[in-house]
Amino acid sequence: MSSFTAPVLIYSLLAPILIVLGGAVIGVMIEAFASRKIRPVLQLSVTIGTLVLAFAQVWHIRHQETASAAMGSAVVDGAGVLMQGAILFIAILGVFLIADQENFTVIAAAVPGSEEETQSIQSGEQLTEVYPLTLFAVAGMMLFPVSTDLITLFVALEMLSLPLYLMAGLSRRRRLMSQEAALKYFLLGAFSSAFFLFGAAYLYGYAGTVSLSGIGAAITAANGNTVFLLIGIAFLSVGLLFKIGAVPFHAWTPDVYQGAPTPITAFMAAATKIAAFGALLRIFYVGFENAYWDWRPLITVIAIITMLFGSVVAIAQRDIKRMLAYSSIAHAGFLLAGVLALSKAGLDASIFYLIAYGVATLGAFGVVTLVRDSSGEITDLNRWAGLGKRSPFVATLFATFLLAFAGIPLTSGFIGKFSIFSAAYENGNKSVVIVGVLSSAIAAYFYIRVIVLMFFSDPVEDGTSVIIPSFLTRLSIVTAFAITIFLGLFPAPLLNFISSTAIFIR
Amino acid sequence: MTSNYLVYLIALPLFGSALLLLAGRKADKWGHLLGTAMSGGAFVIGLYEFTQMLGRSNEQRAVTQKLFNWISVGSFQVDAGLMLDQLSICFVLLITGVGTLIHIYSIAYMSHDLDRRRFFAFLNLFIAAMLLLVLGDSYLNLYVGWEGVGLASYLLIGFWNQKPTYATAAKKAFVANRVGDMGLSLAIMISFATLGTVSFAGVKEHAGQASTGALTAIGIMLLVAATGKSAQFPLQAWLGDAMAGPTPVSALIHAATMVTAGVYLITRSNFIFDAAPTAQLCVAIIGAITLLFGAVVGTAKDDIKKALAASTMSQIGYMILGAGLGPAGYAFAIMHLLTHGFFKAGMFLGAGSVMHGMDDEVNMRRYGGLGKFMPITFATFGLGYLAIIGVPPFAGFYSKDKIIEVAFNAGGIKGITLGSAALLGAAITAFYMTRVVILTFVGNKRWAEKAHPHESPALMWLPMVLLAVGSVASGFIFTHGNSLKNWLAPVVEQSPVHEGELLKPAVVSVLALVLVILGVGLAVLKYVRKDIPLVAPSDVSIFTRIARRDLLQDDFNEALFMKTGQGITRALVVTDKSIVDGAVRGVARLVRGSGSALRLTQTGFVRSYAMWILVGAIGLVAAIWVVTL
Amino acid sequence: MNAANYLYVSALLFTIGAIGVVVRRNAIVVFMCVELMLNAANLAFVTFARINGNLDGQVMAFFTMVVAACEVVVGLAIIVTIYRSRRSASVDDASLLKR
Amino acid sequence: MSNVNWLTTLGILPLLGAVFVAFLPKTNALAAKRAALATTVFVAIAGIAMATQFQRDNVDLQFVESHSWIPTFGINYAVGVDGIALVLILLSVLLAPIVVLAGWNEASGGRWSAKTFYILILILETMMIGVFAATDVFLFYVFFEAMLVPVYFLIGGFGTGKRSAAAVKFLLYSLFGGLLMLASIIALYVISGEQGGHTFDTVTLSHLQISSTTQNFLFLGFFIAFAIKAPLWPFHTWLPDAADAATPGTSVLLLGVLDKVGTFGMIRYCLTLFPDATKTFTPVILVLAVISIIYGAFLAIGQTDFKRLIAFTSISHFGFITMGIFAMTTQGHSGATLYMFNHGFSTAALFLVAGWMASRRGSSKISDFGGLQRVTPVMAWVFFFAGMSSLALPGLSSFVSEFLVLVGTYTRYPVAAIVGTFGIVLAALYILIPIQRSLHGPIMPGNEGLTDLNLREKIAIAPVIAIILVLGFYPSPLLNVINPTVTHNLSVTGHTDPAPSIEKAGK
Repeated sequence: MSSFTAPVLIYSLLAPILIVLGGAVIGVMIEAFASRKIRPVLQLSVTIGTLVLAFAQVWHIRHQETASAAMGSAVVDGAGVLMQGAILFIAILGVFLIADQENFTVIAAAVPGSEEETQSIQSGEQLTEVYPLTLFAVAGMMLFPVSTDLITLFVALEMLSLPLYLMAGLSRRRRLMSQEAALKYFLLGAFSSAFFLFGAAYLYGYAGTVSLSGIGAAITAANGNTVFLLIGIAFLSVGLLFKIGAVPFHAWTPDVYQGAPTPITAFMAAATKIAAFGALLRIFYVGFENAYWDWRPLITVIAIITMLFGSVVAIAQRDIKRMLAYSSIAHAGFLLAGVLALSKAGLDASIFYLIAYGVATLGAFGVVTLVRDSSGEITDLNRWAGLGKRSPFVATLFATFLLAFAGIPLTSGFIGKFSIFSAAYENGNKSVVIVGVLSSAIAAYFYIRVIVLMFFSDPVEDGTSVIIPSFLTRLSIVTAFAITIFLGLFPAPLLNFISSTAIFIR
Repeated sequence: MTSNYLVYLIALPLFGSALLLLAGRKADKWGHLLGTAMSGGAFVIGLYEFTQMLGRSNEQRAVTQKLFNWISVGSFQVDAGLMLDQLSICFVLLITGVGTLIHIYSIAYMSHDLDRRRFFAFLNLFIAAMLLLVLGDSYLNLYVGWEGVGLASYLLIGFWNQKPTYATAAKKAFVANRVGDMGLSLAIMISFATLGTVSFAGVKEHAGQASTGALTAIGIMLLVAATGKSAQFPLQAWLGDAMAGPTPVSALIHAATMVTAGVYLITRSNFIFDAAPTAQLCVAIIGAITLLFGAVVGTAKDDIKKALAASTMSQIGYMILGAGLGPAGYAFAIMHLLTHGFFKAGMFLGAGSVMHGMDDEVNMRRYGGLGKFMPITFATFGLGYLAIIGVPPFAGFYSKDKIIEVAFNAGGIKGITLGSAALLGAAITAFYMTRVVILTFVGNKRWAEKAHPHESPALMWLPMVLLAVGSVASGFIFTHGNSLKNWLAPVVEQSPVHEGELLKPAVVSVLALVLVILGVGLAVLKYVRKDIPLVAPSDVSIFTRIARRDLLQDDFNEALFMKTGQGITRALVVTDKSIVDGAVRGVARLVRGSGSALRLTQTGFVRSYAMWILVGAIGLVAAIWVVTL
Repeated sequence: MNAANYLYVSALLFTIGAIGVVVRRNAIVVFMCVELMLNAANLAFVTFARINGNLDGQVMAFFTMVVAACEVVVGLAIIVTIYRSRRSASVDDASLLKR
Repeated sequence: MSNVNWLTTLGILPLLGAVFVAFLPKTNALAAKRAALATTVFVAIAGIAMATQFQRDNVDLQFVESHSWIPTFGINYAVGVDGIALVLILLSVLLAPIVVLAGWNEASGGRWSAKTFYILILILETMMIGVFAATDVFLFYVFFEAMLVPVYFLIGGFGTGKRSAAAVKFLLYSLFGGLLMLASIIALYVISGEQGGHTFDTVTLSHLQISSTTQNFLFLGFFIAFAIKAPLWPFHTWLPDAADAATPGTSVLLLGVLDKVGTFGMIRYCLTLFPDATKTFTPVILVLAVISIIYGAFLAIGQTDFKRLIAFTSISHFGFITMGIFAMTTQGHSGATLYMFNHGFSTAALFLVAGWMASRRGSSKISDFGGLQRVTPVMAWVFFFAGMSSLALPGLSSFVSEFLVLVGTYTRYPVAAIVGTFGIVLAALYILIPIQRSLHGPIMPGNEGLTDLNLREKIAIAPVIAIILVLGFYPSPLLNVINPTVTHNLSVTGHTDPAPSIEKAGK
């Protein structure tokens, strides 16, 4: 009988993911056994504890690099570590927002407006499943950018998506919309991951292996049926472009962003982008690097369309969350420019941009959770009029985030925009840069429109008010603000760290 | 030679005006005295410099004073420098002398005006600017004075600008002058571009090497400047309206000094015009046209000041004509300028005194027989009258005849035309001046009941008397032994005495006299012992009507410049709103529109979203296929 | 038998599934179509595994089934809730979020 | 005195002032005003002190400081001034206290407290100093763009009429130009990387070898941004709206200083970075400049509102400045630079007085005024003086600069100069027409009660008048600072003044 060789797993390197998963399992246990009274605080502390612990571990292993952390199906390298760290950080801030349970229904299954629901709300109970769900999603997101074979990629993709589908449906107010968002997200997500899987199949067919480096090698060797490769690349891209919300795979974004509970939107908008782009970058940089003649034109076109579409349509939005959704589409376009650069500079720029954008997005949605009336959040732009008069501080914070999105100097957004465009230009994608510049001019229009609304128009007395945020919410928003400004004034430390750390190893 | 006192010529009146303007009402009590003192002080300095000059040999007379380096950029170097030579001293004495007299006159004339202090401030400002004009040692310095006097004249014409028409007159004068100034600044640019300098000395030195074309260009531009400032055709329209200013202003600025700046400019630039015959000819022609133009307008005016203004225009025409006749003419142009300074100033002051006695009535049809009520005014005015129509031995006789003579001696068609124009002008002058005198001082009285004419106070008639003396004696003094001609010789170097004279001087004088007598006679027949209607008869020939409308100069300008200008303005305002800014707004609207249009793609139906994805996927495959082919 | 045929079948299944997603209204059916697509992918995987002569593809197929199972759990949960609140499983009825 | 970090200090001071004001109680407007005034005055004094340390004949940048800011992209916090920048910094620091004092009550009409107003003003002053001092293109861009934000809030928050619309138009228009410039800057960055090391140092960049086509594109990127800022026809339409809506003080800073960034940039960046492209585009730009001169003048004549009128006169004046720059002669450049300085003050005078008239009468329509010379003599005469300086009356500072520009242009491009000269006639019209309507004639009903300038206003306007007068007769102090830099700029970019034609003929 052949000798059995145990699989080598370097647990210290996988620890961050394992910790999060562990935390998630504990969370499930708590749901099962702990009494309703203590659940909320318990869940919250467990979740935050887990995330912090994982973050610490990530920091601990930041300089160790190996392709064989888990038998070659997951890698630990600078880029991966940075992504994981970023995701965890965003997750922590996100959980701070989620902790404000006002936004969540108590019994997700209850029929809207039913006796059951009203009772549950009066009982003042809280919904705590969201915490383990978040942790599962985080684990998936952390796995996504470091996985180096198609199997792990697919699993990670589903692992981050499935919890999000559910979380999208948990909003306490506007239940129908929330559920609809969940449905749409789920159906389309499943649809796109089917494409992803089909593409994976053909790549496997082309290369005879599921490992990215293997595929890369096969492309270099150029043996094998090119048709398989091309179909593979195309369909795999569909799955990934769907997650980042690139046109024409963007359609879910506005609906889901609007329907989902705002804290979830914040978390999802920020973290999912990082994870998805992490994977996208790895796949294109490691796997398809030598096939770039084939895919670069496509991605270029998609990037251009995405930038323009996002910016132009955002102008016509009347709902703040939808507007931010379209702006995130536009930003996906900008980020694709980083992918196109296909260079170290491009990688660094993309990572910086992802962090800057993620933090700002979290902050922006965080502010959105604060503007309410008796019936819940106000997302209708017209009712934001005169916010600057009602609560100058909150308005100023929001304005700062918007200016960061618009890429005004002295905010993180500007540095990000500059670095990513310069990287793209350096590698001859002038067209993307030009369009990018123009569309950010267009984009500026609607960011500024909101600022005008908040500061230059008089408040309408319709019960719209800014609630006094809970400590955690305040903490996360202010942190986001501080980082946005700091990265605008002194981006050097982070940039240096990124450029010294961020590499893909095969 | 240098002198350290030149700057004080300008500094004194400048200080005066600054002080009077800043001191405000506090200075009301002594403001007029200070102003007069400053002007007088300048006159004294002028006299001092003059005596100094007399002490030196003819070549050594010019003195200069460099104050500081004004503008220095690369090769463009302009000093704030002053130069007093034989030409400028004439002006200095005229400006400060007549100026001081008019200051004195104004003390009484303006005594009832609340803003008398401001009036004197402006007068001093004018004196300073005018002195800078004639003392500057480069075209740019001259330019400063040039616009300075323009400003002063604007302020003084509009001194009573609460009356809209007066304000308009002031604006009109400034704008017309600006058109001229444009010529001057272009002339300066051209001379810098061609000669590399703008100082009189420099230009004079290098003028020889420059091409005739360039010099002609400079000359024409200088002429444009002159027409603006000296109310010559075609920029003459403003002078008549300028009579809106208080009468002393008309006497000082719009008769004696400022309006003659053009003559100074051309004489000063003799080295350019002598090298650019075409330009010189233009000068002469402009002069000839204007002298007739002014004379004709003069015949139709009922407003005494406007009549005198027209006559001024015509007399300056003579001067310009003289200056346009080259070396032979410069001296006489200047001579006529000086004599004219005396008699025209005198007559204006006379007119002022009449108005003073007739509570500011200016319509000569409402005068008549004033001679016995204001004898001194009549006498001084009469002397001035004799001078201007050129009756020997009064001043005008010498200066004007000389110009006519030189004009004839220019020779050929040119000589004949110019000469006869000048002669004709003399006749018309005689006619309309006689008309003025008759309507005003002789004949039956036609004034309103409430008016009770009286002679003006001594402060007013004293200057008039002095000026009258000037208008009697000056001509003889200047011509005696060609004094002025020789005096100016170093500045306007004489060309060797030119071709055989067409007409003997005596002949010219006789011709002129005959024509003058004709003019006078005609006027006498037409206006003496005949009752003059109080309102100008309307059943008159088309020519009269045209003449009354200043030969349609305003209608012309209005139709050609104002109307088109307003048209352009209106058109551009619309263009800016609808086209230029419209384009901007259009782009914005386009973007917004496409936004709202694309928004509709978000139907809300999950199946259509799936369709997008499917189409996208197929598109990707297809595209990637195409790319790899 | 030619391996290509298996691929054709899988491609056919995938297409049927994709079209089904676009044309069918009932959420359940739509979801079934997605499952069909996943299985089409599985078929492709297995075929390629045979072609390439290694087991990665087969392993992948198992993973896919598991994942599909998870999707069913989540998916049905969502569909059922929305059915309960709307009394309809038609995806076209859920179109509050638009524009 | 090189041990003093002059420029940084100068830039920090207003910021400190802003912080201080921020800690004052919202209710106490007076304290905020006093603090702002004290700060700006102090900065002005410091600025003058710095100017005295400037070595005239040294053509290198002076008061240089450089600290690494974003090493990853080779970006430095690098500042330093040449003659031109120094003059413009002086302009900024001198205008700031005047604006604060003149607009003592401007903040009252605003949406927010006076405190906010002065914080914004002080922040703006910091940025104005920074934008002229920056010698690192990236740093320049940062200031160039960040500057828009305070102005935007000043217009939209404290302006009158359609203030928010005007503010948005201003911001978007400028932002658009700025983004085009960003594209060019990125390209420069990349090219510099290809030619030995990423950098944004202006001097280093000026030595790059750039193909002519690339140069043309990059030049356009920069130039359009500056043409919008300047503003040059046809990119001007934001200015009248902005000037109309903004408070007088804001307008003074907007037209007096901010717009100068455009013309300053044309010299500092367009010319020195892309000399060849500059040569290529000069004819086109000269045409635009001449159009601006005439067009702006005609539109000024056509305006019925003081603020818009002044805005259009400025468009005409910026035409002169641009023409002087692209004439590429020493007279043209020195004239243009001097023009920037003088225009700052004559516009300040016009706008401040117009603002005072408007605030007294409650309207800035020309037709609402009449006979002011008899009601409020001092105000009327100050306005008259400002007008004279705007139509470049000889003896006033603006004449020197305008004439230098014209003569400098004539030596190389006679036609442009001649057409430009028509501008001085139109100038007489657009100044004298409103003066006649508002100051002369009978007293318009509703104007009888207007009060004359008070002491504060007199103190505020006095230095402006003094500067205009003194520089008119004695511009050397500035010219001596400007000339060496101008000569240096032109010689390194290979321009020499055309010799007088007689010498040409001689050769």
